Amino acid sequence: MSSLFSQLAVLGSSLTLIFALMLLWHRSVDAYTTAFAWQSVVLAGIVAVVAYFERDPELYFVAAMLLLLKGWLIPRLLRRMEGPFGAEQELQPYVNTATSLLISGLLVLFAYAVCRPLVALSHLPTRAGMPLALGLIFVSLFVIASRKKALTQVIGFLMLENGIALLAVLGTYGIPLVVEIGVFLDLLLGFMVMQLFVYRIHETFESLDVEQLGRLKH
Amino acid sequence: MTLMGTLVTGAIVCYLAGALAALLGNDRWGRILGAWGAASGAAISLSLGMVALASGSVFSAVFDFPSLTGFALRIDGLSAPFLILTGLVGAASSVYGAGYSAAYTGVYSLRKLGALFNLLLLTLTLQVMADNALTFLLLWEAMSLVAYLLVLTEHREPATVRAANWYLAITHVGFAALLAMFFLLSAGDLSTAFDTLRANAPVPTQRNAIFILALLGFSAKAGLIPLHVWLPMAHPVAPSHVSALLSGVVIKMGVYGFCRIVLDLMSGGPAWWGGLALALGVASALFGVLYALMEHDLKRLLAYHSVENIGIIFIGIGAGLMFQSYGLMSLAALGFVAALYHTINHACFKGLLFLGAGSVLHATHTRNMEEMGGLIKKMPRTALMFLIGAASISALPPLNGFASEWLIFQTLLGGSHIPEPAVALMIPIAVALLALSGGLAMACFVKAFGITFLAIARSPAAEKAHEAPLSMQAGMGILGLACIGLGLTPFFVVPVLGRALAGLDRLAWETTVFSLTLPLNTPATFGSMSSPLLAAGLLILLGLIPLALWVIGANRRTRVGDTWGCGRIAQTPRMQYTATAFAEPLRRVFAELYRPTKDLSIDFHPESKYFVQSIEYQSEIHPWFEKLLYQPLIGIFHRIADRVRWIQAGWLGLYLTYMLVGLIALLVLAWWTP
Amino acid sequence: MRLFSKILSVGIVTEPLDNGGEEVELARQVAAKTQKLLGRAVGIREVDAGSCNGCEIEITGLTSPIYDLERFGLCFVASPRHADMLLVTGPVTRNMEVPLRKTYEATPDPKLVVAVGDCAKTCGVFQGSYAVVGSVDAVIPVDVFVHGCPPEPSDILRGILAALDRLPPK
Amino acid sequence: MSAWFVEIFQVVFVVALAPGLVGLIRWIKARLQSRLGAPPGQPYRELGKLFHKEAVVSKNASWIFRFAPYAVSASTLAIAFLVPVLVVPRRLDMVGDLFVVVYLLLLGTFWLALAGLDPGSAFGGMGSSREVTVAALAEPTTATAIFSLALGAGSTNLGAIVAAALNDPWTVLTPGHLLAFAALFIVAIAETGRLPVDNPSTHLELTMIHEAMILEYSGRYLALLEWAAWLKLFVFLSLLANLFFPWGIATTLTPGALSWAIVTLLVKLALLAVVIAVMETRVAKLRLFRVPELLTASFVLALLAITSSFLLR
Repeated sequence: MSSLFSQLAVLGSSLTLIFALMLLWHRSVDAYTTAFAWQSVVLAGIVAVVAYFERDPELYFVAAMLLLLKGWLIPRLLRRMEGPFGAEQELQPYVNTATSLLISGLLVLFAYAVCRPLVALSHLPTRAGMPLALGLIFVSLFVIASRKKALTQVIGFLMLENGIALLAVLGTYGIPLVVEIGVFLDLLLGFMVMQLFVYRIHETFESLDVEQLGRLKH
Repeated sequence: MTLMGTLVTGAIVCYLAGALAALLGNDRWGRILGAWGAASGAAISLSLGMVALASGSVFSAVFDFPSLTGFALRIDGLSAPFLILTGLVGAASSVYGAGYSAAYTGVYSLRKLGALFNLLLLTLTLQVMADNALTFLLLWEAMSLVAYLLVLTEHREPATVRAANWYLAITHVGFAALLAMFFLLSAGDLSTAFDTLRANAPVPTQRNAIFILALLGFSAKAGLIPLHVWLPMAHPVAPSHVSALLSGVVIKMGVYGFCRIVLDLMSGGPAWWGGLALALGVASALFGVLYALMEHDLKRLLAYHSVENIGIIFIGIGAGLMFQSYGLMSLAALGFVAALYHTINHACFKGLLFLGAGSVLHATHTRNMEEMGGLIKKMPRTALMFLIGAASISALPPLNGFASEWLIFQTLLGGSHIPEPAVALMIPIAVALLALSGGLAMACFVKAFGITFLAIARSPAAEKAHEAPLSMQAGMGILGLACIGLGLTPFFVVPVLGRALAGLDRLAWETTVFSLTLPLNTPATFGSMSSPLLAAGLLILLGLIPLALWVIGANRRTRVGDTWGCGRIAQTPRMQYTATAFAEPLRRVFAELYRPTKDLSIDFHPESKYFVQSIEYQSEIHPWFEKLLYQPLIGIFHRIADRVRWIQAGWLGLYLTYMLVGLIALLVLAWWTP
Repeated sequence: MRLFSKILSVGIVTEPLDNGGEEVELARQVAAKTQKLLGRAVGIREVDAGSCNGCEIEITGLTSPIYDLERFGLCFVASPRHADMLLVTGPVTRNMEVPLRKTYEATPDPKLVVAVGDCAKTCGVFQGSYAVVGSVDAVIPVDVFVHGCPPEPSDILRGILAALDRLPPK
Repeated sequence: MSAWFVEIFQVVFVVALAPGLVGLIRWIKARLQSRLGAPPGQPYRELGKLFHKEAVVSKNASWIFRFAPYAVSASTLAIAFLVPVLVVPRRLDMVGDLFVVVYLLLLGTFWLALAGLDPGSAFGGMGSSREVTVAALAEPTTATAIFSLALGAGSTNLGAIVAAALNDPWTVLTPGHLLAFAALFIVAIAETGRLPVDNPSTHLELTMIHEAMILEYSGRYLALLEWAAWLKLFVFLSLLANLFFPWGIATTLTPGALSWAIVTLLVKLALLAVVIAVMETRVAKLRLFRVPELLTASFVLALLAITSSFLLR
């Protein structure tokens, strides 16, 4: 019973991580959006699994919120944002694809090493997924650091948020519902602000390449 | 006198007689007698090693003549494998050298070559017997100097001189490290017997210093990254039978020394020792093969592969040290056995490949692969031998390279038993990089064999190539047979090598008895492999397939036609894939590691830029980390040299004054210290 | 997903082949042994000996779902070494004479040659040009001619099958 | 005695069915392209035809060119002997483990690449160069995936790995297992020259990998090479099927268990054939220089597989 629980939790965490890795492999923002949407769906699934095994009805609500907001609404907004900018492609990232993949693999290894004492202390059946969640956070940060297009960075940020949520769910079975709702609102607001920024960047530079921001100095 | 004593004396006599004959004889007889001396000496070295392994007895002798005071020799289990590989490669390359060096007649001194060749074999044979620091260091220096002079054989080529100088510089950096190491180890008394040193363990901080110095000194000789730079320079310019000895045996002395000091005298250490050796080994394996891939000078390519294989050997040793520090003794034994096995194997196939490359050089007078091609039709036996060597070094079953690499893989798989997870997680990365270097080595040898021997000749020289003389074929044949034999008998070789290690008295092995059954079961019960059965199976299948074709009545007619080229009129060698083109995909894939320089210049027509007159494209690969590491060092030396130039005045009186001052200072020092 | 629903809704569109008009002409009798050997697996190498590419466009149609030559066990191959049949189009130009011969030589025996289009037989409008050597059978032996300028894909298919004696009954 | 008979039977079974599997994949692909397509038995007819045609050999080629088809098919057949297809435990397990299988594959690649260079054709050289590149870059993934499998089973012996998976059927669902499967699947695609790494039905020399090397071969040589390539695909797929989803494989030599093993194997292979056909319909061939990226991705998957197996051990 609890072994199935932990298997499912680890499986889900691995899947979320793989969706993050897809960001490094693909080049079109459309594929990024799809990856993010699926990642959020899996995340919602993990939350639902935790809710089922821990008999915590509040978490069902969180799962539904996740599904609605991140699995459907934000991807929809993202796709709509793509419209005015045309098909943006991440053609020349700072770090090339193969190296990025290797670096993220090493980041996950690092996450395992860092999490070692944490996992050893914990007794939760979900503990084995925690290194993967931390790895997801690292990989998302790496995406933000190594990619040039503003939209990629936005998605990287959203995945980072997913990673934090995953860590919270796996490590503490979720934070109180009020806080969770607050985070969701924050997220939505943050997304709006970023959307605004992306529009402004595009207006100013006719491109979403954040390298252009360097020109603001002059 | 015991059997081993007789053999030792016999070997020394043979080598000295060979050297003398080479010095005194004329070009023809000196060459042949010198080769005989070397070959018979090497055969005795080989049997010495075998006797030592078979009987398990220890030979030891201390010389007390006034001129040889403190000179001590001893043969034990660890010396034996190295004696065997010295004898094997030595015998093959001396037979080969008899024919090969004929080409030097009247161009370079054959006497010097023959005498030095004998001396090199002598120092190598004695090196592994050295039983105190003084003997070890003296022989070490003698071996380095003789090897230096041998590299200098073609001394009128500027590249040779440059390469020899690099070799001399790095080998002396290593020597300095070894000197310091032995001073620390023997607390100042260099003539202390190794047995005493084994008994007196130094304090831990000193041990660490000793380890670092030993690693530095021995890796300079072995050609481990980053001290490998001399290897691809010096090995290609030496005469080919000397290259075989340099790559096959001389660099193995680094491995021997490292094992002797770290395994035997200090009997292992903390885990980071093994980790460091492992990391350096992995780096050497990968970078060695990567640079080999980009190389189109056949002998340089082989030299870079020596860097790779030394890396693989150090992976085995490093993993063994790590396991030892965690108390996983049978895994540690497996690692050391695998490393020793690979050491012998590498000596055989690399010797063979260098001899093969020598035959090609002998026939075409070029080392540039882009000017070869089609040689398999002109020199079929050399091609077959080179093919055996290429398949062995690419670790293809059922040849010897595969047997030892398989063992190293199995050792590394045991890494999951290491209780420290952070360390254990490093092992899979080593496995992956080792596998990568294995795959790349295969790619590299498809290139080396395919471009050199297959298709159409790319230059008139290659068209006029001829088969090597019989003595050279015999030399290659010995090593070719050794490659096959060592590949088919791991079930025999592994226990024997295990016994060699069991001779090290302070290493407490749990399992040194390896099963003697036909399949090779590794002690940690990880996997099993049986190369004789595998070879038999492959041979049977090779016979069955034509039989099956005959049974189903397949059409056996063969018509010879042109190569298909989309109906073009004629084929020229320029239409073939070149070595550069062959390696191009990998160059692109690893562009971040190679960092090639690009230089593109286009000459436009003065009237319009749409008419191009000529396009020149140049792309070179310089090992950037060498630049990073060595450039500043060289700069510092230059600056120091500039500073102290005022000491030199070219006036004899001044130099005598320096000496006087130095003497007085020494005397004062001696007077002050009680 | 959209792709697969489309595939499902389209279904199989391959049209059955009937025994059509008089476009196919047997130039010589193919040995029964060859026909038996090549019967149901033929590799085809297309050689454009100098055509206007009209025939090529029709030949391209053979691989389409409508005509689908693979159902007869035919396929185009990348090298004459793998081929059993040469599909030659156009009048043979001077530049293509040697390559055509070389292709024929490079093809292992037994082999068939199907010449496609009027030009292959008569040189068409290029007849008498200084650049043209002649019809295909002036250079290599031809087994079947397929008439038409250009011939329909189904005629080409019938021509190929006629060489193999596998024409569908009338 | 009967154990040896089963060993032989297994190889005959594999060799006999290998062309059928390729025919099946081609047939499914044809159906997905709205075509009738050749019947699944077509590859057998092709082989029959090729065996009875003469062989044309380039005048520049040496014995390497003529020997390579035999070497390649012998090494592939040897793999067919080593891989557990129908039964575990096996008599031949001691002859070679998973590493031996991998290096036998490399042996085949080595000979094929040499044969590609031998006639001196530019196409052959191109094919060899690309083939060895892909083979070399697939090595780290393979080794790492083997490592993770060996961790679970405590052995690199194929029989032991399958037996371990049989004993504990739920390990199949562990992420380590699934990730290793994904990694090895990518390697299998790269090694057997399927889309998106190599297009098995291409006729454009510049995009070829495997096909470019055998462009010079004809007659019986070509038949042997084609058969060996199909055999490689069959063995790879049954290896994947049995290592990761060993359900149904016989553990005793009773006729009932054996026939059940055959049925389950055929079902598993048919499923994999459908997966491959659907995937080949869906994806386009990758640019040659994106292939290393794909292989890097597979390596990262294998690395993650190891880390999670370490953790769950």
